[in-house]
Order: sequence, then C-alpha cells, then structure tokens
Amino acid sequence: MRRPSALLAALLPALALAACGHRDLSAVDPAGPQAARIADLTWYLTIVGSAVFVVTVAFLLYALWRGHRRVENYSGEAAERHIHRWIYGAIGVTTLILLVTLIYNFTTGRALANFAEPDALTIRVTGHQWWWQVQYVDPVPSNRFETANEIHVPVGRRVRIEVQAADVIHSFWVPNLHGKVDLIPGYTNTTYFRADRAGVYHGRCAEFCGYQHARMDFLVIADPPAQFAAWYRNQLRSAPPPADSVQQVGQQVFLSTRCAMCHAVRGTDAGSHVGPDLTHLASRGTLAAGTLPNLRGSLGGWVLDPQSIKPGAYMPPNPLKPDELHALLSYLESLK
Amino acid sequence: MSTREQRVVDVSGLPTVVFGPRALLWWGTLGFIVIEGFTLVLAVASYLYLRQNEFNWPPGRTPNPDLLIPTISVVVLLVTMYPMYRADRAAKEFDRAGVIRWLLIGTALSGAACVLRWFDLLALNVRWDTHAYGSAAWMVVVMHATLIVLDFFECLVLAAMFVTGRAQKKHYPDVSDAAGYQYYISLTWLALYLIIYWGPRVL
Amino acid sequence: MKRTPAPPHLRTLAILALAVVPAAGCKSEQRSFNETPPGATAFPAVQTTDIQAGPKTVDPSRGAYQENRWAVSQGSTLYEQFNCAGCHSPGGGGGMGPPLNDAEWIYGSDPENVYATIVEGRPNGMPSFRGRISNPQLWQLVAYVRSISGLTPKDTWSPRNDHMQEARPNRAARPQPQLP
Amino acid sequence: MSSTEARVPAGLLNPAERELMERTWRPRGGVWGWLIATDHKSIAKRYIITAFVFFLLGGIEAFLIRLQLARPENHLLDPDQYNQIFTMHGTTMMFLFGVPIQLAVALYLVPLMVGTRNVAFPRLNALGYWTYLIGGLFLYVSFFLNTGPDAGWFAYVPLSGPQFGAGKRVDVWAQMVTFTEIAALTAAVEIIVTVLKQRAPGMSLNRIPIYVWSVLVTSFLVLFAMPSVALASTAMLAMDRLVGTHFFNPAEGGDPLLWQHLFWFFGHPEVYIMFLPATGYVSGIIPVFARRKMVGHTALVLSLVATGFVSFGLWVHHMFTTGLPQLGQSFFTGASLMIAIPSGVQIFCWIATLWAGRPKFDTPLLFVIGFIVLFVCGGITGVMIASVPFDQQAHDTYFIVAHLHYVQVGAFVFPLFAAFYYWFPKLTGRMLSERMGKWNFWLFFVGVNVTFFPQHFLGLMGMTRRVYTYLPETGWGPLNLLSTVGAGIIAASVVLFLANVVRSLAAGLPAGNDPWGGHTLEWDTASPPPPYNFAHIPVVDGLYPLWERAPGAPVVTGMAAGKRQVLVTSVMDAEPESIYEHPAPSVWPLIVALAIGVTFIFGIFTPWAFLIGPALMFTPLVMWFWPKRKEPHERSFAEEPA
Repeated sequence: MRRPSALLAALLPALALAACGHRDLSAVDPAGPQAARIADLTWYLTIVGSAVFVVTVAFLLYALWRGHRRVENYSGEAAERHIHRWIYGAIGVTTLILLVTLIYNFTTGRALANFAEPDALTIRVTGHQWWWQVQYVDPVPSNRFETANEIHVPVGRRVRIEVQAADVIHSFWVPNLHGKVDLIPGYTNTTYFRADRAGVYHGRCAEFCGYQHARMDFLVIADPPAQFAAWYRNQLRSAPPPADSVQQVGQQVFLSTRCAMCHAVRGTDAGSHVGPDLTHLASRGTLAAGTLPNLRGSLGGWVLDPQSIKPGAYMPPNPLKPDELHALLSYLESLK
Repeated sequence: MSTREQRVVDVSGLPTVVFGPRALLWWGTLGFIVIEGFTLVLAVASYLYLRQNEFNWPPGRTPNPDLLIPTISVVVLLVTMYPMYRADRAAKEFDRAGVIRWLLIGTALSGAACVLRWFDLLALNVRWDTHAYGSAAWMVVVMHATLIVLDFFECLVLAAMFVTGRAQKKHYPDVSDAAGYQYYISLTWLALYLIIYWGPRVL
Repeated sequence: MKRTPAPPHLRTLAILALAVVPAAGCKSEQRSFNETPPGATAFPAVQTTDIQAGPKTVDPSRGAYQENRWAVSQGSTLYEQFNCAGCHSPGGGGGMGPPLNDAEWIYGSDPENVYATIVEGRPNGMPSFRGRISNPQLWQLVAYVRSISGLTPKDTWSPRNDHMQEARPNRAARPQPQLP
Repeated sequence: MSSTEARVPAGLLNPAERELMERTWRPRGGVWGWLIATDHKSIAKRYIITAFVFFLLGGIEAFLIRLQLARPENHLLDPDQYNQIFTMHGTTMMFLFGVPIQLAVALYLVPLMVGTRNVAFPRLNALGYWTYLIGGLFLYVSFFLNTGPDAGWFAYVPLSGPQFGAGKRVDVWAQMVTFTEIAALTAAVEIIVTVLKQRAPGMSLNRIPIYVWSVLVTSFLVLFAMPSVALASTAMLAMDRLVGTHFFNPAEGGDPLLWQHLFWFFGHPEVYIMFLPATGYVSGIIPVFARRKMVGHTALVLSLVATGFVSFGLWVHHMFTTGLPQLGQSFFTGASLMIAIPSGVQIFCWIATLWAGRPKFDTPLLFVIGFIVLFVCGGITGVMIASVPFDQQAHDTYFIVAHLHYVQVGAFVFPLFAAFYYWFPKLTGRMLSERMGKWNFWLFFVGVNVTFFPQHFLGLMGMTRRVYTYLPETGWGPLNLLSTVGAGIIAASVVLFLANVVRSLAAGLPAGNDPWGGHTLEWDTASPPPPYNFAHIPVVDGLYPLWERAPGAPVVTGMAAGKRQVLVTSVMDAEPESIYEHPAPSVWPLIVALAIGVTFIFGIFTPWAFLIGPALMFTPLVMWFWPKRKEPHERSFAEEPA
C-alpha cells in the first residue's frame, strides 16, 4: 500500500497535526523502511478504529433516539430473536476485523524482525543515568571509537544497534526510524533500522529512569555515505595538541581540575569513562544529551552550573575563575 | 400488600452446626487455602524462572542442600495428617474427648515440624543474601514456614478451647476445617520439598 | 479545591509546605541538588588526637550529609566512579589501600578527618583529590565511607548494590562513638 | 411490610418480635460503637468515603502534574517533587481508590441484592477496612514527610532497587501494597462466600443479578491476582532492599524482568478488577432507565467470565519492548485482541437494550452513555496498542497515557459516578439534584475529552511518559496547555459533584424505598436499609424479582428475632441448608489491624519486625475467636458446651 499519508493527512486534520512537529520527532513521518511499515500499520489501525468508533456511536445515538420515541417496549419472543440476529452480526463483524488486524500485525511484525543483515554497521549504545554512550564496533579493532549522545549513520545502509544498560532500565527510541527497544541490565537487545533520507532525527529515552529522564535525548544523523566516511575518519583521530597559548591554559585547566576525573579526551592524559567522551565535543550538535545547543554561551553555563539545567545529574558545579573558564571554553571548542 | 394467603418458607427447623461445604467457615478456609496456595505456586515459578540465568544450579561453589533433616520434617508433616484426620472424625461425632486427644497429638507434631523447619533452613547450605538461588530457596521455605507456624497456633488455640471446656458445639466444624488446612500444608510441603531439596540434584 | 494559578513563588511555597513537614523523617530523605552543603566551603578544622583544651567544638551542620540516605547512596556511586574501589576494593574491604569496613582509623573517623584524608591524600599511596572533586560530592563520599563501617545511622545503609558481592560490609565492627 | 392487622399469620414477626430484632441488630452508637462495628453497611460506607477522599487527593496530584506540564521549561515542581507526585497519583488512583472503592460498593450492595442480612465474615470485613485505612494513612504521612515513593506506580527494578532507589521511599510503596492487598483479599473472600452461600431462597445461579455476577468474577480475579504483587513487592523487592537478597540483581543471578512479569501478571487483572464491576453497574442501570429487561442476560454473564479468564493471559503486552521472543509476543497480541470480543458483546447488548426500551435520560443514564462513548474509544486505542509493531512506537508515550485514562476515567469512573447517582438514595435516603447532575456529567465528559484526546497526538509526536518538563522546540506546548485546561474542567466537575452531595445530604428530596423503579432486592427495603436489611428474607422466583413479583409472594420465617442469624443456602439452587449465627461486633479486628500495621511499618527498618509483629498479633487474634461464656437461657444449640 503506497504511503497515503499526504491524502489521509488532509482527511484527518487532527491526526495530521502529529506529523508536522517542528523537529523530526514523530512516529507518523517515517524516514526509514522500519518506521514506514509501522506508520502504514498505524494508519490502518487509525482508520479502521475511527470507522468502528463512528459506526458504534452512530448506532448508540440512533438507539437512544429510536428508544426515546417508543411508546412501549419492543419485546416478546420474535423481538428477542430479531435483536439477537443483529448482535450475532455485530459480533461477527467485530471478530472479522480483529482477525484481519491480527494477521496484519503478524505480517508487519515478521517483516520488522527479518531486517537483520550480517554485515550491517554495528553500533553499541550503553544507557547511563541521563546520557547515551555510543561505541562504533567495527570488525577491525583499530577502526573503533567512542562518542556520546549522537549517532551518525550512512543513508541507505542497514544499521545494527546493540543496546545495554549500565545502571537502570532505559529505552532507545527514534520515532522516525523504528520502534523502541528497552535497555535492561543483564540483557543485550538488538534492533535494526535504515535511514532512507538524510536528516537529523531526534531520539528519546522512553523508560522512566530517574530525575533527568526528561532530558535524556540523543540525535541520529543520517549523512550521505561520503559525508559519513569523512565524519568517521575525523572521529578516529585523537584530539590535536592545543594551537595557541589560551587553548594551552584551557587544556591545563581541563587536566588539573575536575574535568579529567570523569571525561576522556583521546590524545591527552584524561582517560576516565565515567562521563561522556569529549574528544570531538565541538563536532556535536547538542550538549548535555540533547538539552542545549552546542554554543559557547550554553557550554559556559553548563560547565559552571549543570545542576540548574539538569538538577540531579552527576556533573557537579565547577566555580572557575573567569580567565580559566575562558581558556577552558576555547580549548573545548578546539576539539572538533 | 395483602397478607391473607401469605405463603411462608419456615426455616426454624434447620441445623445450626454443619460440617463441610454446607458451612460458611469451610468456604472461608478454602478461600485462604487458594490464596496461600497460589502465592506458593508463584514463588516456585519465580524460583524456576531464576534458574534459567544460571548454568549450574546451585551456582558457583554453593553445595547442594542436605537431605536428612528435610526428609524427617516431611515425614513428620505427613504423619501429622493422621491425628488430624482422627480429630476430624471425632469432631463429626461431637466426641469431645476424642477431639482433645487427637488434637493435642496433632498440635505436638505440628510444633515439632515448626522446630524442624529452622533446621530445614540451615540445611539449604546457603545464606539468603549470597545470590539469587539462595534468595529464592529461602523465600519458598520461609513462606511455607509462616503457614506451619500459623497452623500450629491455630491448632493450639483450638485444643486450648476444648481442654478448658470453653469450646461450644459450633467449634466442632472448626476442628475439621483445621484438619483440612493441615492436609493442605503437609501435601504442599511434600511438593516444595521435592522441588527445593531434590530439584538441584535431579532436574 | 480548584487551583487558580497564583504567582509562581506562592505556588512553590504552598507545595513545599504540602511536601515538607519539619520532622526527623524528612531531613534524612532531603535531596539537595544545587546548594553546596552548609559548613563545607571553608576547610574544616581537623583534629587528629582526642587531647584538647576545653570542650570539643563541633560545627553542627557537618552532620548534614552524614544522616542523609540519598547522600550515602550517591557516595556509593561516586566510590565506584572515582575508582576508590581500585585500592580499597568494591565493598570497602581493603586491598592495596587499607580496609574501610573495620573500626581501625589511622587518621581519625570524624567526618572532617575523612574529608582531610581524601583532600590532602596520605603517605603510602593515597593521592590528593584537592580541586578534583566538588565539595558536595566530597561530603557524599565521606558519608558513604563512614557508612561502610556503620558510623552513620542504620537506616542510611544499603544492604547491597547491583554488582557482584565481594567483601560483605563488616558492619559488626565496634563503631566509634556516634556524632553528638 | 406486614400489615397492621391484629392477627398476624403464622410465623410472621409480630410488632414485639420486630422491636426485639431491631434491638438485636442495632449497632452500638458513639465512638466505641464506631470502632467495633461489623455491620456491612456501616463498614462499606466508611470504605467508600475513605476511597473517595483518596480519589480527591489523587485528583489534586493530577492537577499539579498538569500545571507543571502546562508550558515548556516550567519551574513549578523540581524533578524530585514531580517524581513523587506522579508516583503518588498513580499509586493512589490504582491501589487506594480503584480496587478499594469497587470492593466497598460491592460490600454494601451484594448482601442487599442477594437478600441476606450481612456479609459472610463481618469481623474479617472490619479487619479489611482497618488495614486499608492504615495503609493509606501510612503512605500519605510518608509523602508529607518527603518520603513518598518516586519510582513510578509500577516501580520497575533496578530504579526501585537498593542501589538506585535511595532512602526508604520505595520501601514505603512496597509495604503500602501489602496493606491494600490484604484488604482486597479479605473483601474478595467475603463476597465470594456471601454470593455462593447466603443467597435468598429461590435465587438459583441463573437468577443472580448481573452486578452480583460481575463482582463475583472480580473477586476471583482478586484472589488470583493479588498474591502476585504481594509476592513481588513484599517478599522480593522489600527483602532486596532490607536484607540484601538478590532477586533482581542481574550480577548475582537475579533478573529485572522477573519483577515486570510478576507485577504485570497482577497489573492487568487489576485493571479488570476495576473494570468488571463498572460493567456491572452499567448492566444494572440500563434496564431500569430503559424500562426494559436486559437483552442477552446469559451472554453478558458469559462475557464477564470470559473477560475474567482472558485477563490473566495478556500481561506481556506491557512488556512488548523488552526484547522478548517474537513468537511469545504474537501470542499475547492474539490474547489482547481476543478480550475485545466479550467487551464488544457487552456493548452490543447495552445498545440493543436502549434501542428496544424507552430510555429516560436521568443523570445515571447520561453517565452510562458517556461511558459507552469513552469506552469504545479507549477500547479501540487498546486494540491498536495490542499490536506489537505499533506498541513499539506508542509504548511509554502519552498515547498510552491517553488510552489508559480513556479506559480508566471513561470506563471505570463514569460508571462509578452513574452508580453514585443511582444508589445514593438507597445509601442516604435522599435524592441527588438532577440539574447539578447534568452539569456534572457534561463538564466531566467535555473535561475528559479535552484533557486526554490531545495526548494521543502528543504520544505520536514523541512525548514520553513521566517527563517533568520538555523543550520549547518540541512543539508540545499548545497541546499540553489544552490538556491542562481540560484538567481544570474535570476539577470543576468534581467540585460540582461534591457540592451536589453536600446539598442533597442537607436538603435533598426524600427518596423512599424505590425512587427509580428498580428490579433488584435492595429496592425492596427502606433507604437507608435497617441494620438487618430485610425483616423477612424474601423468596426469589425470577431474574427481576421486583418486576415479576406475584402478590403475596412467599417470605422466609422461623429465624429467631433475638439472635444475629443469617440463612445459609445451597450453592446451585439456593435451597435453605442451615442457619449461621453471626459473631457480635468486636474491637479485636482493629487491634489485629494495628498489629499488622506495626509489623509492616517497622518492617521497613528492621527484619526483626516480622517476628515481633506476629507476636503482637497473637493475643488479639486469640481474643477474636475466644468464645464468650453465655448464660444457659441465652444459649442456642450451637452454643451448648462441646
């Protein structure tokens, strides 16, 4: 069934509203085959459901109108049989609709499940309390690297996501690309999807996981293959040495105060994986798991007092003197 | 409403002391047996569910549970069913002496079962906070232990009522309900014993 | 009652009044996200011997984190994240570093002493974490370290964490005298 | 009922005996009388009022949530307060309002509808209420002490586990579940035994009213569902947090999914425990207001039983996204769709009865019609999320919040309000105002749709559940504001209902025995009914006793007026079998409930409470059953010394 979203969007204006959110974060605006199959099923269920609702409520209103005008009850042996015939008919129609829905569910479910492919791009996503650790697991060990809160995928190529939880249960969900899959401690779940058009797709954590569950988003950015390859090569490189004296001081502040206790920057002595890997922080679109745009101002505000933006997060406030902060921000912005 | 030819159903002749499914309390006891029984079924289901996560059961260096004391406690519980059966029969004949004699024997045996249960727990050879196996085994055995203690005190109080002469005719059906509860406890412990103590060896 | 949207601070006050009733229960469950613990900004006066002139002066607010259940729980997470487990072993049973779950305290078991030990470091391998760990987190770590050997109230202890069970916290050790 | 003729036919109570019966059954007055009450009507009335107070508290929490989410980046509540409030909202509505109020209304109506004088085990009934009250107070005192649960109303492990669930908050939740579960189980056992063994003579199985059937099936659901949550919350989660057991510790062989299986094995039957009595109200109200016998009585009873059975077979549809094997999930999709068929049968029979009858649009029928519309919408979204692929998109989003509120508020609270308006005259003897009732209905109906229908779109737009705030650029602001406005309308409607109740208690029209022209036995006695319900227990000769009653229908006689006697009848055909003397009112159930309270509240802090508590419970339990020495002349045969 060709995706009739345009036609139906006009037909059901209320539901169309869901398709046009400002950002790519909608379950009925698919950008990949998996989400497309689910979107088709969604439209089927919505249309059939609305039809059944309208018909049933119409019957109800007609029954009330007809009954209200009645002078004496419609009862007796023949009446009962007549009514029972209508009820058996209604039950039959209901069962038929449910059966068709059941079959359609199975076929869609099986199609979604058989999307596996041995040489898909494998990415391991580990959920932490309130950010996503992303590791590109290439068969060649030297091509592996770690990043956070942003997943770049090549357009048109199948991607295999292995999800694990480091602490509590989270749920990996990119509505435009596929349904959600839970991250459960002690289990490794996998999901497959493919992005058919380039774009920035927003993802969310869909299982309540504590104070900052509301601000635990991530991005899936589908790039054309060439652009993806360039991004991949850049991610493999470790951080360049500081270019000027201000960045030199910034790196010194980073290594000597609190940052190095939790964050890693490949190419320097900071190697702790408690917090996200910052080697290519400047290349990311957002900060703090999709909460802030990656600008100098928000980066400064986030470093100084993260608790006022994400209260309860593990990152402590860092009262730095202005010159130290200025140097640190310059250094962080050099980590392209 | 005219009452001239008011037809009546006279129930003044009905008995007030009845045994078995005709009595309300029998159904009440059955209700609680179903609740406790289903809780034990779910506890055993959780025990078996947790088993899937382990290669060997009991996991690691934990030894298998001992068999001597648990087997004795199974026998004691099964034997307790006999005096309770006799107490039930005596209650049905309103024979106070018979009820007192068999009820005291049954209470003593179920008291012994309570004492043995502490050693059943030690026979598990594992602490409850070692790993999931220890926790699940302790949960099943402790839950059944609460039932035995409950049953012991119920029989004790009933026996005290009859011995002190405060018992009335309406308490005879309570004795047969207590007997029914005892059969339920003994048979469920037989099943749990096989799962918890023989399971690691056999399954 | 139907709520009319009163000015924000009034509403927050109303909700706080609804949620916070001054009683023992609530102090130990308080989650303080973004204010530094009281009395923790200045470096605490450290006392290494029991001999002193006059009564022992104690800063009353330093117990703020010692009885707070959330602080102890955060401390246990930080204990793993900052790799204290590397030398003191995950349960605090000791390895390269001395055991933390017994009553033996080389440099004193009061909160200030443990705070000083972490900040200044100690000979034979304890690194100094001055400037590397924020004050709220330091006090949370201090609270957890003292809870391993049972120096914090009983209801702040967590029976286990979600990891392999190595050293069982030996809370039977004779605890030092409780905080005044 | 008996005429005032001097000569009273054989067996009927003469005025002197009637006065003796009045004295025998009258509950003692004053506070002490209130504490020792065992009359099912006084306990049930308390139960309903307490559950309704929790409904109001839950409603306030819901409104706080809506205020916080009214606009993006709102700072009304910080995350800690928000987590506590949304958990308290869910826990209060499900555990402290949902199940208790359905069982409370049943405890009031079932003895009246089956034609008996009291519930089967009156003292157990008192114990059930006191345990429930202690559990509810304990939860709310903890909430006001900033120790309210904050891991969601289903407290998934490991967030509610010992490491990530800091403090005693989740312990409070786990023990509260124990209290409400004990209360529900006691009520369920009483209702089953009352319906099976204490029906009026002649009320064979095929003459039991549909509401009583729905409550009987619900009680069996409680019997088999509650143990699962009791085991999971008290025996496993509380022990994990207290003595360090490893049920849910993945590193030591435990399994977080075990919690989800056990909880939802209880969770889904629980929502049917709230839904089935609601269908019972509807099937009881429609014939009266359509002024016609119900179409397909047997079909309705069978669909009740079918819904009850199938409800145990579909709990995994809460866990479609946890990575369970595909085949297993398909089975549960099938089961989830199958349960729509019995619900469909019920809806078709209701509509057919309205069509074939002459509906009179009073407030109860308005609420029933509102229920049918909302329930059909909620049922359809339920069928939608029963499909695994769509549920992968909709799970844990506001689509689910919309579905569950359509089915809970629409299919459970609407029939409950219909029942309030329908049976309020029987409970209090006064009518509720129809004018305010209609306002109450329309405000509620509009409020529910304005609040929850936009949430379907929020869910598809990516808004996940339990978020304390959201970014402006998500575009969710307008729909959330609309939803908050709807919540305001619902609040207004509930306030209007309270005003209606208060006004009618003071100056409502006197209702008399049967204001609506009902057909079930409770309309055969005064309102509010006397303590002994029926002076003479009626003999039932049809499915619609009051509509089909021949003049001079037989009644039961021969029961002593001076004793608290109840007629016990056979299960199948309700033939009189024996007479059971009820225990007198007693304070011991309250003491045992307090001992249970001590056990589980201190069980949060030390495992020894589970030994000291039962020791405290031993004496009151013995005193509860210890027989009083009776004077020879007072004794009946059953009380002769053994």
